[in-house]
Amino acid sequence: MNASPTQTLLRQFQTLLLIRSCEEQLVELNRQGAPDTCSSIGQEACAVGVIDALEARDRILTNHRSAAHLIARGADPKRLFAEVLGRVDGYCGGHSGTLHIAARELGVVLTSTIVGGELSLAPGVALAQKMGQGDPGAITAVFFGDGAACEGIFHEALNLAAQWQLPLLFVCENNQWQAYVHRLETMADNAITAWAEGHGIVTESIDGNDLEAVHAAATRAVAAIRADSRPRFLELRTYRLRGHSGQDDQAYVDAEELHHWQSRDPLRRLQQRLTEAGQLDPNTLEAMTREIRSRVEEAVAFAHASPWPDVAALIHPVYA
Amino acid sequence: MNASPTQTLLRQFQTLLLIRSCEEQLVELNRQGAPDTCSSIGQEACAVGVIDALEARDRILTNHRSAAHLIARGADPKRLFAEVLGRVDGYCGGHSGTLHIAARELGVVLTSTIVGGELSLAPGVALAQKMGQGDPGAITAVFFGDGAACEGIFHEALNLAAQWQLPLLFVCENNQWQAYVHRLETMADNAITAWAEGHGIVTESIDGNDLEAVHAAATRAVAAIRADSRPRFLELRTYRLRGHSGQDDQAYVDAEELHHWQSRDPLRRLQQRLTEAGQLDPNTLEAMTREIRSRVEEAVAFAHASPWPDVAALIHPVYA
Amino acid sequence: MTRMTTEQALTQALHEEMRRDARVLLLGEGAATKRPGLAREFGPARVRNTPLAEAIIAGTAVGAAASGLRPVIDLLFAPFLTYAMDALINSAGKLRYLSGGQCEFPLVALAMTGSGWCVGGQHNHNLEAMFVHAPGLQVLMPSTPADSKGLLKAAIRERNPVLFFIDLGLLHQEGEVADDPEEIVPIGVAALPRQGTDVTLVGYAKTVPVCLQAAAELEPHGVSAEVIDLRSLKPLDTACVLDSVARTGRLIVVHEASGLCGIAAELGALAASRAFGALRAPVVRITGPDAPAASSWALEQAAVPQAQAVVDAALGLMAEPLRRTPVVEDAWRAQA
Amino acid sequence: MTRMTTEQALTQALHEEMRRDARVLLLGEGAATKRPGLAREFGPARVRNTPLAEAIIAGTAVGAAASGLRPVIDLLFAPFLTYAMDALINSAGKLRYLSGGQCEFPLVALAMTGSGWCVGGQHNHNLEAMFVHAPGLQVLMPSTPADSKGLLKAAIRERNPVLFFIDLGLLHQEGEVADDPEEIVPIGVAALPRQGTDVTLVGYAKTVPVCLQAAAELEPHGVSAEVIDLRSLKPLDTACVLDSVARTGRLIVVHEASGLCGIAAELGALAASRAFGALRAPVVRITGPDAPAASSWALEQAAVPQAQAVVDAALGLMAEPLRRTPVVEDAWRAQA
Ligand SMILES: Cc1ncc(C[n+]2csc(CCOP(=O)(O)OP(=O)(O)O)c2C)c(N)n1
Ligand SMILES: Cc1ncc(C[n+]2csc(CCOP(=O)(O)OP(=O)(O)O)c2C)c(N)n1
Ligand SMILES: [Mg+2]
Ligand SMILES: [Mg+2]
Repeated sequence: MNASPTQTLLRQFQTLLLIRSCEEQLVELNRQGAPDTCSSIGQEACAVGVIDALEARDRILTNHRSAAHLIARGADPKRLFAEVLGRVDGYCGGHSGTLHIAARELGVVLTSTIVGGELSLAPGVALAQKMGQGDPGAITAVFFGDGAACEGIFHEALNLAAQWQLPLLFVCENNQWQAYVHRLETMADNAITAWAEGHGIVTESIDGNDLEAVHAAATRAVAAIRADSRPRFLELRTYRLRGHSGQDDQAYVDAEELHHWQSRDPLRRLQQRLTEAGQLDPNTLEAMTREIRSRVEEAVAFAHASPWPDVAALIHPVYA
Repeated sequence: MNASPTQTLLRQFQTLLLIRSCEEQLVELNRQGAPDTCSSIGQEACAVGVIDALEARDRILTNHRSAAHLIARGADPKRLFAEVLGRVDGYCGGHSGTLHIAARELGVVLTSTIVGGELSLAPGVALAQKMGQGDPGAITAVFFGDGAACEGIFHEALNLAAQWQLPLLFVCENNQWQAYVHRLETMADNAITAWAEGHGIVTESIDGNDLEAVHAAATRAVAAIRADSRPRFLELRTYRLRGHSGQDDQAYVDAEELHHWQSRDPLRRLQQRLTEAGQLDPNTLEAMTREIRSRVEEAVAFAHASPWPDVAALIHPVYA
Repeated sequence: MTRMTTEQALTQALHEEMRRDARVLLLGEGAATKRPGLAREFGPARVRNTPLAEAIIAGTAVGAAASGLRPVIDLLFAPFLTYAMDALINSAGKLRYLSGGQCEFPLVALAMTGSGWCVGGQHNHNLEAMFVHAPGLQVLMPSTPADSKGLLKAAIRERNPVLFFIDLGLLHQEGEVADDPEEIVPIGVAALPRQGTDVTLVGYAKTVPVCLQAAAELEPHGVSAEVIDLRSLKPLDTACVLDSVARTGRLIVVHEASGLCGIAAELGALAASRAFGALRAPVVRITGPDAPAASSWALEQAAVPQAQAVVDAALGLMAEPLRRTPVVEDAWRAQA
Repeated sequence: MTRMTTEQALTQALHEEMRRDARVLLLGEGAATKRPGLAREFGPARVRNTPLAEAIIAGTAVGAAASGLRPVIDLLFAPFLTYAMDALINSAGKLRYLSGGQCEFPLVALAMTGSGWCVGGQHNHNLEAMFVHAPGLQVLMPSTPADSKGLLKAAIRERNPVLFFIDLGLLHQEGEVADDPEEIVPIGVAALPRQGTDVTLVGYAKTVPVCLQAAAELEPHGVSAEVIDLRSLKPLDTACVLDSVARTGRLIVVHEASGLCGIAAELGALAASRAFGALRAPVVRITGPDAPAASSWALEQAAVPQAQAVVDAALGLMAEPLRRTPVVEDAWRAQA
């Protein structure tokens, strides 16, 4: 399946739209009483740019802010929504809810909502690959935030990956916020890459709101890892355009900073780029939007219709 | 009390000798059945060089390999030995044994034998100083090993100290070993300072077997911390000339490496330096050695004579 | 008395104690952002946002506490305590003893726990028993706004490390709270919100209202239930429980945490040991399942002990011929 | 059968299982240095020295276990587990359930625990009950070389995460060990090293010999004691304990860990609940004190339950008029 660059970009744009639309819907569902979610509105280009640089054989770990990663990897919004709503048709049968969704069928193998948990698990997944489990040449990508980089486990994971030469791509979505704390209250400005480089790991710091730049950097990093089985590190500079979760009103956010980043919304940027290049006309856009809207509505209906888990699921499946 | 440089150096040499002698005695006691100890034979210049750069108002944290730090700070070998032997006259009434000896009267305020534990506690001690507890202008020094630098808490402690501008001196005694693992199996060669520098902390890497160099660097660092209340970092390159603890036969140690470092023994180096400069003659040395020997013998006798703690101490003092 | 939520009562306690004692400071991820009133009144040195790093937050509190400050740390959700275990268990709990009493650790660690928000097992895990099992700590877990305020104030004045668990299911419930800033609730003393003669129902945090409801429902059945609110899990008010069991002869312990080696196990064994002669029926534990907490609302609800299970158990104990085993043990089984 | 120490039996188990299954690997601080035989036979990819970082050792094991490997990690001393709690409790114990069963975690975490080396409370802390309380884990703690080998082999073959505690006080004790590499000891089944009719003595690890000695000393008093070696703390062989108590009517549980919310609490409550009708005397717990372990040999010894305390308690239970409270509760008090 050889897609042209334009086709690829249009498909990626569509995925960005789908993610945005799903996340907005999840926020709306939360307003109506569904469980809270951590949306990655504003960060969609990170998810799509990196995940599109991976192959089916590769493995992914993510965290509390996973919807974008899951959808970028092809997750079905129906099952995603059902999971958020705690229903049996969710990816995890309603056990996870929004915070720890894994979908092994998509290669999203482990998700931890303990900040840094994903970093603790990722080297082991990559070690298994290196030791012959899974498909040959496969690598692991782990998504985490700038906040996670403050946890000690970040240091331990980097060191192990570097020392053991693990095929592991660290993807730090630096969205400037760690829940209710601005990251500059917790670290020096260029700290994240400095920390990774202290482990001798090759890093790149990329504009995370530029899908093409992210995709190019991720493609380079993935190729490099496959070539020498050593970890690489991507810092994706982006911004959490909404609150930390559901109904957070962002009262504590500097309006100017927010405004600055709103003007750099990755969706609008790609849309403009495609429009200016004559690759996206209003009709196509409208058709896309309509289709996505109907997928999202379908997902909501599906999730609401999906049954609650049976109470027997209270103690299953704890053990294998 | 203005000591001349020579007097100071002679006193420091004497302290090195006392530490060495105490530690050798502790190894011998262990051979006879007393509890195991982690000696810092070969690392004495680190302890003396740094601690002599501190003042009485400053605070110290240390770890499982604490005897040198305690003695350098003026600990009484009698009470030290009593503690190792688990007797009531020990610094901690026999509760600690060798692994967690604190001596607040000496400013050695907290000792953890959980590797990295000392690093977790040190920023709080420095924070209290910064917030007006204790004597004005006081700083905290925390001693830890190259192994501790692999623990995640190292990263967290550095980051907090840097961000909160804590008056904290990190002293990493890089003795090349982490119990039974050579440090180069766990980290890149220059990793430790690179990690600290990643936090924007000014570091120096010093020959830890050169007492004068250590003392000079520590003096610089302490002055700098007092001046701007920001952390500093010293890596002291040294070597654990004996096994990790008591009866470890070092079978796993590379003989050439060991030999190389034996030839750089900090005691012999300082002795040679003093002798060559005409500041130490054989008679003085012999008198010193004799005096130290008798202090150590006295300590052994004292410790053996000290009573075992009463069984009531089993649950006291757990709570204040 | 003023009517307020638990959340407000806790904030008020912090305000009052920080006013009272300049050594008290508050640290946590978003501590300053989330309590702007405190940040405004006491400034950035005493109300600090921290980096996202629980181990150093806790370690720093321990070090600061040993050095003359009185830190309160907000560790958010109880499962995040797993990152802070060394500082809390190995340092705060042990170093006073191991140093022969050279230091003390007046610190308070706050953590939210329990069901109510459908957040699943990595946010919802009642692990208070682990800290009860560990030496050298104190563990509090109140059920009312008044006790939340009074106990937090007591904890901040304590000379020993305190783990303070906040049941998030109760966070927004209202109650009358004392206004007098000198009124505290002593640590180690259980409350007896209802007296009775036939059966002792012991709960803490969200199972206290459950026990009270069960007691009310038992009344028409002619069963007089006494309800004990432990409030303080360590030190545990064993005298209060033993005294009650001596009078009622029947003990049902109810908590949301899982049963194995939990507080109900402790009290069950205590009764079997120290009140054996008084026991007229088997001890019953009604606890959460031995499983992670599911996020799904349906499962989260099912995991919480309900009054009906307590009522059934109590009726079973009353009806049962002396010394037979009870029918109901696990809340979720009873409800299944 | 071959005579060997627990240490040797464990190493043999590792050898056999690594030979049997190429997915088994051993990680730890000095794992390769300290087990050169394994390192030689299986090479550096499968026997790995790690950086000094327990959290990533445990996390890596969890990630690797979810990805087709079967890691065994050596975390040295039990208190160091406090650094590995997130990986063990929040990941290994919960993520199978939270993912709706998408993964499993066949891993074994080894840790030494208990008194015997005068190392003090930051090396000597019996915290196995914390992992029993946590969901999704299995917890083993054998008392003999044979069980050490057989249970470690079973643990390595398990599909679920296992915490394997090694009582360092027993490390160099010898016993007969099965040669057949296919012989395992099943997880979840207690051993009954001595049968009796009057009183059930339950122990694990170093208190099993204590119970056996007490049983022998009780014989001349005309008291027939049954001894249960739990071996497996989770799953706990409750059937074995209940069956025994149903026959003897008396239960004494002995362990070195502190009592509050420990295994003895669990079994005491279990008996008071499920064997109440059979109990002829109060349940007795003889445990270590609720305090950190002191290093001093004198105190370390005093903290360990001794046979004499068990004997006294058993005689007390026999003599005591039915349903009265016992005299002896804490080993160290009995010995004080
Ligand atoms: C160990 C731990 N501490 C705190 C939290 C609460 N929490 C959830 S997300 C979050 C912020 C994480 O920041 P970052 O890593 O930058 O990721 P982001 O949310 O910005 O995507 C916090 C503090 C948690 N889930 N786990
Ligand atoms: C958390 C923890 N892990 C492991 C140990 C066991 N241990 C004690 S000292 C030591 C080596 C420490 O190496 P380093 O930090 O370099 O200090 P050194 O012993 O070389 O002085 C180890 C692994 C421990 N005490 N604590
Ligand atoms: Mg962030
Ligand atoms: Mg070292």
